Amino acid sequence: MTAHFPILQVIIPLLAAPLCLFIRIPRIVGIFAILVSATAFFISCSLLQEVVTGGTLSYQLGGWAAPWGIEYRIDKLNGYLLLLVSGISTIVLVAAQTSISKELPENRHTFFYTAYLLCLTGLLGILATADAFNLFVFLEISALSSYTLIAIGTDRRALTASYQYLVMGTIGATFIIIGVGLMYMMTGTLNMYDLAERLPAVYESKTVLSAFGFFIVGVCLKLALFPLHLWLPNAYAYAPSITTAFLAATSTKVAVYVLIRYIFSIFGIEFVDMSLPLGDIFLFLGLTGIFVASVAAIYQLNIKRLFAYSSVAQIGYIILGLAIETELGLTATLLHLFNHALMKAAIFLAIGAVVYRIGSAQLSHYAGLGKKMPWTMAAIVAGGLSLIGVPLTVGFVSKWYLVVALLDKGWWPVAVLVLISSLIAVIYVWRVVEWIYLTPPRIITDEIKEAPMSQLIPIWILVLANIYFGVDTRLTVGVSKLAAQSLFGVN
Amino acid sequence: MVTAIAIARMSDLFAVVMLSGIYSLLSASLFLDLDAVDVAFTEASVGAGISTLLFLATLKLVPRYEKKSRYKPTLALGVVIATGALLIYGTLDMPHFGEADAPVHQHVAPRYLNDSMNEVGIPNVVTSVLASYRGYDTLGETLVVFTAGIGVLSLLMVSRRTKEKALQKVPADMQNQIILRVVAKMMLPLILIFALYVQFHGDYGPGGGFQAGVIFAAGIILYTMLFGLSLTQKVIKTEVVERLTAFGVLLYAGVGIACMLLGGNFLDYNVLRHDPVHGQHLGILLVELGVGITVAAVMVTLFFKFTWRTVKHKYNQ
Amino acid sequence: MNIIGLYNYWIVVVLMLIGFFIVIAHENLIKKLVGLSIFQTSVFFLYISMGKVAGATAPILDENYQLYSNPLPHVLILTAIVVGIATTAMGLALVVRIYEAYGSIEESDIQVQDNNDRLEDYLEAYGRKNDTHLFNQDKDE
Amino acid sequence: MWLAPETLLILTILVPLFAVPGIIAANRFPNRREGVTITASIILIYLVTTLYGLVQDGTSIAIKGPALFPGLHLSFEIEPLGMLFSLVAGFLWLVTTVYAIGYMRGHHEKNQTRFYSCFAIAISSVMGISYAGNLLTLFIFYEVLTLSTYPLVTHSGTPKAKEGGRVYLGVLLSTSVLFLLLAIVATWYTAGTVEFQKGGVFPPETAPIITGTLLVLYIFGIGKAAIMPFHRWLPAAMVAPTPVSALLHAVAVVKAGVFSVLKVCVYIFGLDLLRTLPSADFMLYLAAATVLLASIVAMRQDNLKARLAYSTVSQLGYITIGALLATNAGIVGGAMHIAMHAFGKITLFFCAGAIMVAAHKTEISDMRGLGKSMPITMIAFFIGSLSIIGLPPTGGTWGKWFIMTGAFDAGKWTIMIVLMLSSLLNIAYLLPIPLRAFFSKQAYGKPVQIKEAPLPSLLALSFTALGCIFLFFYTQPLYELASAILQ
Repeated sequence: MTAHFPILQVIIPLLAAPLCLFIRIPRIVGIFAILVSATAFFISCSLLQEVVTGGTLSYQLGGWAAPWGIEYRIDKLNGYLLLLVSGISTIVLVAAQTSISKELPENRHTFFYTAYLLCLTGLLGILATADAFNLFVFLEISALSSYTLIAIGTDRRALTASYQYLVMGTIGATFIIIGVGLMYMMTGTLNMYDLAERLPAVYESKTVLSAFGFFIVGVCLKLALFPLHLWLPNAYAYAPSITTAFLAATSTKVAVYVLIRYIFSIFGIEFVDMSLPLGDIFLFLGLTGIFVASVAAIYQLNIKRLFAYSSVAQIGYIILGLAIETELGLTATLLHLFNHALMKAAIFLAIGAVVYRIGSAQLSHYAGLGKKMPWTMAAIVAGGLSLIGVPLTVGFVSKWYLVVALLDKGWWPVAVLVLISSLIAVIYVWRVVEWIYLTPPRIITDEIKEAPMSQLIPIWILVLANIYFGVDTRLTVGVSKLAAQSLFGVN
Repeated sequence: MVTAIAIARMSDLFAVVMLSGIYSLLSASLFLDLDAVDVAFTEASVGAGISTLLFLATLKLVPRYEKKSRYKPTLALGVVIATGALLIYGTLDMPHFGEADAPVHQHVAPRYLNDSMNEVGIPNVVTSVLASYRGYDTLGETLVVFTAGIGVLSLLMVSRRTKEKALQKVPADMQNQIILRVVAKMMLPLILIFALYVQFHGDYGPGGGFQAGVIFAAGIILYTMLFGLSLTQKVIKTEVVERLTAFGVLLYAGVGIACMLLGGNFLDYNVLRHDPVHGQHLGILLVELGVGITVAAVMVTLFFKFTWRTVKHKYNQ
Repeated sequence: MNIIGLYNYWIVVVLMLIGFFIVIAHENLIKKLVGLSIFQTSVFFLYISMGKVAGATAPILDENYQLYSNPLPHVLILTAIVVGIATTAMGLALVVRIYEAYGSIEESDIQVQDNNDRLEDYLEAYGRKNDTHLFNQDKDE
Repeated sequence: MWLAPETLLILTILVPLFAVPGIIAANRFPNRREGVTITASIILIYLVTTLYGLVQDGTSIAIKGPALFPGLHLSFEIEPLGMLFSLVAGFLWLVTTVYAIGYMRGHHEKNQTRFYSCFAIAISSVMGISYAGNLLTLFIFYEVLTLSTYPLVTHSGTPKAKEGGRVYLGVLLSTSVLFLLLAIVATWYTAGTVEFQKGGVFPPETAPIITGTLLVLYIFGIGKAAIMPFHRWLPAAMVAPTPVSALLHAVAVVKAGVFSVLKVCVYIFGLDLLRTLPSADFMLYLAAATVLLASIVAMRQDNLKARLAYSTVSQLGYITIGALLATNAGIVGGAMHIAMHAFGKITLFFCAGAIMVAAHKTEISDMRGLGKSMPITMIAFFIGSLSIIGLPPTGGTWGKWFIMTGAFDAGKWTIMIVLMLSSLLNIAYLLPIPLRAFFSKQAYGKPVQIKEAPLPSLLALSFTALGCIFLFFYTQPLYELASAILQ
């Protein structure tokens, strides 16, 4: 059975999603979804272990050998991300059980879980596949289901947000298939590793360059790199909290994975170097993104929007690591992928718990909640500290690596800018802290209670993970390093 | 192309939608010209058929005319020109149109053309690639359809109470068109049979689960348009259709799982029977059926949902 | 270089640009979706064009023909068409709901309404209820 | 001894931390809650003294914790400077707790549980700072200290407290993240290690421009040392309740700052390297300027706590000067001044708090004639002032003496002049307060009545005042400890 793990990982949620429609009883569907996601998580654990000890796994779908059939290939990079996505998804689902009961009408619960599982399938499929077109198909599965997940709530602004996301996401996806098409045109293959072998022969071709251009733009739309981030803040702010937690922690991360995969595994870093000043572009966009989005975050009144802008800024850091184009930089990027997912999931789940209790994500309604919901608020603060990059949290670890990588490259002014930007994070996090702890409550709110255990436990698992991986970095740093090495080793 | 420009300029949305339907039909004929029969078939049924239908259903609910924009779309123009420049630049090194020695024809594809007869055993190479070599893509595609179904279902939900009240109230718009109704009654079985033909004949000619599903759905939609929702609902229960959407996907993935249980890889149909080619046949048959069921069910659901929305609005007024 | 050999692609490019332009320049939500589908369709042309072999026939094996067009792009595009219609359906459903919620399908109208919502939030946080706020805070101490 | 020295070390950090759940659990019962704090502090004193004994015996104690990054561990090591710092902080925690009981109850403060919990966390991180074996560990606890004291600064929750909290956090976090973290990462990158080593870590071939820049980054980065222009947080933090100002902003936090400066100078740069750096001179004069300017500003403050705060800024400058002089006497003086100033300044703050609780006065101009109603407090204030100024018979004499010797050794005449001038200014802004309290008439002609602060507070401030005198006569162990740094 273990031989089938690479595909089972994706197929289990895939099968489970339609099954939800047969079960139909929301409570049971919810528990079923948790089980499914947990199974995927355990599979990914064993996969990662196998990949780290044994090397890359390949699985031929339909029994057809690689360039003809579709191949799944698990290496250190996607093994690591599979673990992240399925893990976060499981934890978020646990919290979802109670959270969505307040945010969604009862009759949409089944659809919510179905769409959620579809989205999970899509994300895992993107990660596992070694076929450029198959990647597009799963990208669309995850995209369509996230449009649903966003629009399924009751806030009307979620509808426009979802529509905006749909248009921009589809443009992104279309750009990606244009890129894939042009590459296919020049090489005749769709398998990523076959492409990697055949592309060097046509490196000089303008078509390949233009394919690469389309690809980068398309993926950057998906991963909300500044200035292509316009869809993100609204989508995150007005979607149901669980959706926000899940998407913020996983979907942009997966898009970054796609970018890394294409740059390093398919086109190869030499091609990138000789064709486009991509490093400089990423450096510029990453930095501008960090600053513009961080400053925008300061002025937000909706706490979800605030942290959504912060997500855009964090993507800037991730891209910055890529811009460095060294092994250390890539390690920093991969680390931050993981770490940022942990922080954002914790923060958005905690916000979800507040929305569950007070039904609002307006910052002003958070006044004085520090007393009423101490554990939830402590979680938001812990996540915020992690965002700032305070020591003993994962944020510190990522920032440390990023700065070391920047110094290693000799870009010390950029390192200074990165540190300055974390001060802006201090400002927006501290605005939240002041509302929570230092502003007296507006309304007499005796009935507001601490969040239910079913939400507090997942939240605190994530918070503790934030701290644990901030101290014991063997897993995260170890795997990121291995993955970065293998990506640079290939080329 | 002229059509496309016209679309860009028009502000009557109804006309725009109609034109885009025409555009799709034109595209389909172009595809045909380019030897892509399956694609042409699909584009005709989807682009010109279902998609136009959905647009029209939406137009029934929203205003028909576009407001004139106050902004000069300079930025948009810039972005578009930049994209265009990149594309044109990209085309410069492309292999020329129709050339037989382009890389696409040298690698991967030849195997499909040369060996698929032995390996899969059906003449329509498109089908064998679709359902077998790249069967997993098609599973993904079915899942996309299913996802869209779920999305629309959750977005356009109508409560049972509204439905019941509306059912009594709303007759079909074309209650009085007797000729049409009679013709349609006669057509319906033909359409459905044609759908089944397309479904199972995909191995040999153009067609397959997807096209069949669309045609099947079209039949039902036609029926609904003429005889009203209430009658259709008596024949086809919404709940059943919704479950069928899921069933198609399950069937497809189930075939894959069965292959795994029989010792092959996921979707490796060879193991389904003793003889690999027979196994392939069976596998393709089943998965195409899965695709067909999901597609038909989703299309019908989509149509129902959009129509219900209309009904709901009428009822509310 | 023989430019003529590329004409088909150039038509594709022009179509693509028209579609793309409609998507980003127009404010009507439905028209955007129409644009999107034109944009996607033009990509289908790109794929199908590259699969064409001059003088070949459709890839349905038959003893009478030797030369077939490349089937792989056809397969890919079949999938892409489906994805396209799925997206369109989803988009239309959203448009219907947006119209119900806002009473308009023009982007600018919707934006105005959203901005009003945000203004409300702002007033609630800082204005009107004057019990606590961040401005003029030093006076009371 | 039945516990391994390493365990003891860990326990010193953990004991205050373990007290936190106890404090929270006893939320409803103030007596029990404060009992927990006091018990913890007594245990802590026991632990640090035991450790002191061990260090005296020559045991070397070091722990390597989990690796945060490959090759970079959380590590702890006890060396004399850290020992000295932890002894001071450990002792004063107990004293302050006793004082706080009187103050907080007398002042009817809210959220006392939060207060005691954060206090305990702060002490824990101070212990972490003093025993840190490398820069990374130091940095971690440094930031924890900043964050755990933030709720203490904003304790009252008033807009003014919020404002103060913003400045506090803003300055401390931005300097530490911007300069200190950058400097640490750069050190890690250039030297390959951030472990504290005798004689410094930089390989001899490191370019002076790099080390010079790093020094500037370190000195500015350690915002807690309050070198101008990064001193603003200290006066801003004075909105906190007085026990906080007393322990944290006279002892723990600021001392953590100058302690870090000393550590960086001695164990990262090494005195030999430091002497050769031109930027060291620059920073030295900046510190001197801080000393003078802060003294002048202090003179103009009417609010007692604000005056004391600026006085602290100025005194911290002394220690930084001691460190940057890079002479033996300078380092010894700096180290000793950490302890001496701690006792002196905490006494003054205790007195300020006592006056606030008992007489509800915060402005110096209102305190005339107060000596008649609060004689003990005012006598203690007098002793504390003497110690800060550096006059016998108080401990403060020694610290200043050694720093002066250090300046003399280094041949820096300007520095000596600055130090002397500043001592004169000290006299001018501190001594008048107790003198006027005793010798001028009361502002309002009310009948004189003895009305001292609550007993626990009174005990505490008498204890520290006596400590100042005690340290004058019993300096030997302290001196030994300080000079052991250089061996």
